[in-house]
Amino acid sequence: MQAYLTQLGHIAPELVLTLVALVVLVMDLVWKGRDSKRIGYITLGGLAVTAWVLWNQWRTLGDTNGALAETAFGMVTVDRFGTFFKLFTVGSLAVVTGFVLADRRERKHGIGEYYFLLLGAAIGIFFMVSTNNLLLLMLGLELLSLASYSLAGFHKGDKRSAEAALKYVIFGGLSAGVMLYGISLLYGMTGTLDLNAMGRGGTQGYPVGLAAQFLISPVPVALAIVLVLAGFAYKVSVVPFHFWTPDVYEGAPTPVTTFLAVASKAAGFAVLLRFVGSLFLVDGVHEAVAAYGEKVGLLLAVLAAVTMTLGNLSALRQTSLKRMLAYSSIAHAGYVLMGLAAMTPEGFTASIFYLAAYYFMNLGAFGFLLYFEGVTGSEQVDSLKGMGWRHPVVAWSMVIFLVSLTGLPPTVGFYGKLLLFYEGIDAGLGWLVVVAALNSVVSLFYYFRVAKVMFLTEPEDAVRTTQPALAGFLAILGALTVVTGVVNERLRTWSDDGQASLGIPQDAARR
Amino acid sequence: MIASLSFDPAVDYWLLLAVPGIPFVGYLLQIALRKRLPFGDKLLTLGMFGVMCITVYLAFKAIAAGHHGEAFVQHSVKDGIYFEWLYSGAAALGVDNIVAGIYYDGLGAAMLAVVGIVSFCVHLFSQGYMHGDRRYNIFFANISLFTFAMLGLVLSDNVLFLFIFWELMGLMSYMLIGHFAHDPSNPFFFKWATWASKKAFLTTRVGDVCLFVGVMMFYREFGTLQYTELWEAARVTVANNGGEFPAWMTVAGLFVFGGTVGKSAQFPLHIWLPDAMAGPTPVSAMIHAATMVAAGVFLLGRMYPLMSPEALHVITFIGATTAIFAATIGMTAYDLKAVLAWSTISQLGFMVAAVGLGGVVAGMFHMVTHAFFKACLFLSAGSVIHGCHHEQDMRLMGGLRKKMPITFVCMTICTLAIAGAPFFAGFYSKDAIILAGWANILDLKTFSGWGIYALVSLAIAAAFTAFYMFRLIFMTFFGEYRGNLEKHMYSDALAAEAAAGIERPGGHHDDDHGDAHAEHGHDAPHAEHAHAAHGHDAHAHEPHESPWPMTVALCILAFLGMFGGHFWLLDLPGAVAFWHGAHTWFESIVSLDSLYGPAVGAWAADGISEGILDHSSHIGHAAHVRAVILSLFVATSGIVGAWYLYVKRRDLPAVITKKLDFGYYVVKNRYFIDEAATLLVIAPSVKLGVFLKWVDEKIVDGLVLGIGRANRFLGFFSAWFDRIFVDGAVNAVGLVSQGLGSAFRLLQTGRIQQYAAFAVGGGLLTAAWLILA
Amino acid sequence: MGLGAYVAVSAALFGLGIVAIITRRNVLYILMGIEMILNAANINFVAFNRFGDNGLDGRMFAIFTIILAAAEAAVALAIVLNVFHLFSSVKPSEADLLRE
Amino acid sequence: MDQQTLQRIFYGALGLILLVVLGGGLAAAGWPGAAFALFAFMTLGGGLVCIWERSVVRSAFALMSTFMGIAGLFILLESDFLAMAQILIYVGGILALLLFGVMLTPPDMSERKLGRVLPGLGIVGLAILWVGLKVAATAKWAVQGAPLDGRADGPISSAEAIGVGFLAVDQYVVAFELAAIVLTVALVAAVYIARRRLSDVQPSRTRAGEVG
Repeated sequence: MQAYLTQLGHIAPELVLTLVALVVLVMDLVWKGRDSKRIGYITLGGLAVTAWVLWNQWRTLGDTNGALAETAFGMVTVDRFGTFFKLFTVGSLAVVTGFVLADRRERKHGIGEYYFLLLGAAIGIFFMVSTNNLLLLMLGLELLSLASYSLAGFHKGDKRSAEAALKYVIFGGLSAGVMLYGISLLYGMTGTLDLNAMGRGGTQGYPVGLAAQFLISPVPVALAIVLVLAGFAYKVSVVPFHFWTPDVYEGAPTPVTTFLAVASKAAGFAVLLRFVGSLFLVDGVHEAVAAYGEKVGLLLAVLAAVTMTLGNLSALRQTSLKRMLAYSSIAHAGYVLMGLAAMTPEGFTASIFYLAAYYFMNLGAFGFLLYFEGVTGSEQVDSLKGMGWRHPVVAWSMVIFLVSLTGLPPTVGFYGKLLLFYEGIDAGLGWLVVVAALNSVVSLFYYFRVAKVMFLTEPEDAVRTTQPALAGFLAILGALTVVTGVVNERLRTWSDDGQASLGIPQDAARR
Repeated sequence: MIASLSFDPAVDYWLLLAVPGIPFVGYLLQIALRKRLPFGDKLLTLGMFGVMCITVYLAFKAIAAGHHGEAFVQHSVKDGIYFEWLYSGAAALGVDNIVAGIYYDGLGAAMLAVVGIVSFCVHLFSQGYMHGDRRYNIFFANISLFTFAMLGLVLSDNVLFLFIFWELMGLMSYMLIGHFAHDPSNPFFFKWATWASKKAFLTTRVGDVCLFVGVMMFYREFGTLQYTELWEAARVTVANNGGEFPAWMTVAGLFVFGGTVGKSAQFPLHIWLPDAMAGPTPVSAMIHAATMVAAGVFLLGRMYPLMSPEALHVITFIGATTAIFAATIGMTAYDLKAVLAWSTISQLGFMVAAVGLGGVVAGMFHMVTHAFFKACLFLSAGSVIHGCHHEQDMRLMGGLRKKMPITFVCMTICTLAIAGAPFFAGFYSKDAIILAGWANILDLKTFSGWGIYALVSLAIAAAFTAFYMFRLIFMTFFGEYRGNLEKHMYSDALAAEAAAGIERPGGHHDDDHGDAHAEHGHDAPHAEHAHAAHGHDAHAHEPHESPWPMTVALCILAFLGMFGGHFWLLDLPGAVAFWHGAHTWFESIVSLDSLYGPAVGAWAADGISEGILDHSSHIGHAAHVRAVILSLFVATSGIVGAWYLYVKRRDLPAVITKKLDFGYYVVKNRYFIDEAATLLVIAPSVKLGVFLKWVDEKIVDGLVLGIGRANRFLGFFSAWFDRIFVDGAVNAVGLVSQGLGSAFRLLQTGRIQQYAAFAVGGGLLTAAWLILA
Repeated sequence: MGLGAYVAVSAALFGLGIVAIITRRNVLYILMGIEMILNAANINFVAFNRFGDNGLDGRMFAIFTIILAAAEAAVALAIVLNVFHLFSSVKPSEADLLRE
Repeated sequence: MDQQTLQRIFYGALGLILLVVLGGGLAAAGWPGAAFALFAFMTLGGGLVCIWERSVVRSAFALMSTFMGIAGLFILLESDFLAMAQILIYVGGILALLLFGVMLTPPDMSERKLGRVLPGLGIVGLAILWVGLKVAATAKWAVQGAPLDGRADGPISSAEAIGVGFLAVDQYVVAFELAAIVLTVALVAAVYIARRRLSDVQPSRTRAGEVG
């Protein structure tokens, strides 16, 4: 019993979040959907409690080198890596909740379901980022996906929203199936669902699992890896599994788009990092498997290059700000993938740090979008004409976000990119860094078109309304973007702690 | 109770971080929102009040600790807030990360308090003084950013960041001097400000380049830029070199001193400072008297252990020369602000010379007290100028004692302070400098001819200071008001000057008086034009006291000018000892030990005559008594001289001027140093520029053209190459990115099944690659 | 029958599922294709579990896959119905407001 | 070739294949082999028909054949509980759901067939075949080498083991609970999106007090 309680304690954040979701659902039923704000505040409160539990977990994990030796309930890996991304998720979900509260176009009924689905998606993320077991990972991923599909189509009277949901569910279903098939192949080759066990080569020099497969041929492994990676790549919109991204981002309600672009994407990267790290890089991995990891790293590097190039070049011609941000998020997936492709612990840290940086700047950019949807009712870049002078706080905050997204100092985006570039060079991916640098230059054009439209054109019509709370929040995010660009010691340490708990040995740098 | 005020890193570092943070945020707000920020000026002033409170609070902590015998040790990056700069890059370069952090010690505490107080007073003062200015908001934004830079400079713990903030200050100085360059309603200021701002920027840049070279030399040899590590490295280097400074350190030290020469307006780069008076008076008070120009001295204080004896001799010479030479010019100036500008240069010379003589604590102390009384003097001058409707010429003032009583009292207090009257702030600091000089001479170890030269120069300069400052007071506040008189003792001279085409800065700034007189030039007699210009405003030509924000600011600074030298309110035993000047509040928190740490402090003290360090020693006591007597003597002689010439026998100055004909002419024209600079530096530079342009046009272009012709002559290959490859490459980049963008757009058909097909195809390709690879 | 036969059946079903998704125009076929792929994976799991004799992992995974398939089918059909109501069509190619 | 002929050829070929595989299975491994051949044929043939047919209803029923065939394969793989679950959930639940969907949407007879299906089928099929062959030729599955009918203790009922596995502390209890959450979320989402109200059709005119 005591052991059972202890194990429950290890998954306390998940439990708390589930409880919050149920409370939201029940309270919505009790209040018959009449009070949308109150539900929002309950959600925020619940998230705060969850964050507190998570923070405690983060601190206590410090006593055990960042990770518990035993998995909870045989499946849940409790480590700082997972906790980092859970905190990240809670943070972004809190912001998204705020966005929902601030969204002028949000209808009032069905809001209980809205929050419930958001929280459900978060529960999915919680489980998927903290397990090495492919079964639990799959379940968490599907939970996130199912909630996301329905959230994308949440405005069910809206054609675009419905279309977005349709596209998302089809593409998501395909990817999930493909990934499941890949998992089944991995299971067939290794006889286990535990990622950490797959790469281990067995004792007494008698290879088992993947290592045994490598003795004969790497082809089945290649197929399985590609199939599984396809599932993750779809989640983080890496080319060629990105096609749904612009359409779904554009059609979905803006808070949902924010959630997809920040929390969902980070969760996808979390599982991707864990998958690649646990399979190829962790301590005790068989040398044949580790050697194959380099090949996978090269594949990831190529995908990263293609992804960032495609994302940036496609973004160049977009007239819709929302769609432009969608392509920009594809491009950023490419950047993050760069750290992963380095296949070094430092590269992983850089990726995690960049995701944290991405949190600030992308939440800000989407908040800006939401703000101007409320003001102008349009997502077009042209509708921002002269808004810089009408809404200076928001516009200047946006300029900061754009600067950060481009990767210019003194913002956190610059620092994140600096780390990624450095680790890329360190890992021998100089060509990729060159591609990334060129891409940053390209991205300058479309990011600064927004600033140009805001500040260098004359406003067309009168200001309608403002949302001071949202504006203030964006200003805070903007300030954070700059502050973390300069003082990011702590954030870096956290990223590194998260990475360290994956158990990748420091000499994993092989190139 | 006071004893409990000890430094608490957990809290006080955040306070320290807030100190530069507040003006920076204020700057951002003001620049982003401009006129939309309601009560922007008030907000910024309020923020600056907060800064002042924090800095003063922290300084009091330091003083209280010092008075209770606790050593106020350095608080450095090791236990404070810092961040690593070049986190990744430095490792690649094979050097240590540059850790930028906060360095807070006694000197920092004092300096912060000075900047905080002066900034607040200037902000407050500007609300009255700059009222109605066209670029009022920009002015506040700029001055806030300047404050941020100055505070950052004081707090930074390494030379690189000091340099960054140093440059930022230079930029803000440029913008603030040129404040009126955007105001075409005043032709004189319009021209003068444009020119003066450029001159200041370019002149100080010479010094800045020197500083950067010096810093880089130290970085190259020592591999660090942290003060603490630099000092230790210097100590070790010298110890390993048998107690002698290596030659390169002298060179590097002189390069660093070059920065001081530029920033603190030392001879011969002082030429920018008098012209910087083209800026608004609050700017002059803050930047060109109290803070920025003091940064050069502050730099010397920070870099003192790196200076070899040879370098110190040069520093002494430059400082002493500047002190006396600027003082002579100050005696001849008639422009109110010009007198103060020359006085500033002269006082900065005192400080620099003090550092050179080994009296680094004395120099720093004088920097602090000078900041108070000079800021007050400038602001009082601003108040006078404001009251006299932007008249700056002392010859058109007089008798303002009755009309502007508060200004008069404040200015007199601070004049007494700068003149070195006993019990006023300046007395203690100037006395300490004289003492440094005297002890330097008396001690065999440090004795050199420079010491004698410096002592004599400084003593004379001190007398001159007292003279010209009281000349200013007597001309401005005593006698009768000459602004309204058609005929008075200076009217002939003024008319002659006007006839000679000499423009004066005063009387032209007229935001609220119309610009009628701007058209009819400057040849009309002043009195007439004053009437013509201001005639429509019945009370405008009568001088009046300034509004309360200005006078409050004056009073705060005057109070500090009076008591800033010695806070005996704080600690009674200190009051008893004040005759010895030994336990000023400053010396209780700043000593060589606390400045540079025990090891380096002891080493630095080794090269300094013991008299400076220990007042109870034989040399110290003897030197001290003589120093006090000397200071009293020079102060009294200066004041009495001024009284005699400008109150008692007001006809004498003209006679003396006539007698000294040529000498006066030279001094009046600032020793022709500007002209010399023009002749020796600027004109050759321009000639060189012209020559290079000629080279560029005739030879380089010719060469290029020749090659081009040759190419054409050889055939069309070059053109073809150019067209296809060079233009082609440029166009191709655009085309490829556009083209690829279009191609990618084609993929995005909006049809989910095609997406699925693409994805499956892509997945198959990926798998194939991984399988085949 | 050996393991290979089961895996072959599973692979073929996987291929059929992909083909269904890509080629058929009615969105319901796409859902059916997805079900086929999930089922193909299930065959694999059970077969590997049976022949590998290593605990219950594969079979359990199969059960959870069935659960996931049910959940996904429910959500997907709800979305399809919604799209049908708005676009009066079940052809995904006709819902292409969002493009480029 | 007209539609009719194509249909005949297709189903005729299917029938032939059925006979061949049944015979092959019988010859290769006796009755278990024949059973495998039958179930495999149900599975793949159902899938083929599902793709081939242009009526959604027929396709749905063909898919039922696939699911039933898979259930049969599960029985052959000694997972009787899974087979039951397959039939109950897939055939009884998912397929019924699909059929609902089919009935709620109008029949679409304009479907192009061969020209659209065959090239895709060919390319994707060939590619998958290639990959599959490479994999089949080189795969080293983690098997213990026990043949189907060589097992001493015969078929086991997996129901009990699965039931224990669901609830044992160190096995699948977390996954089980998570599956519950997944189903809850799916239910809420599906109900929300499928539920239709006046206000959904006319979003601008939400009537006060209308809740549900």
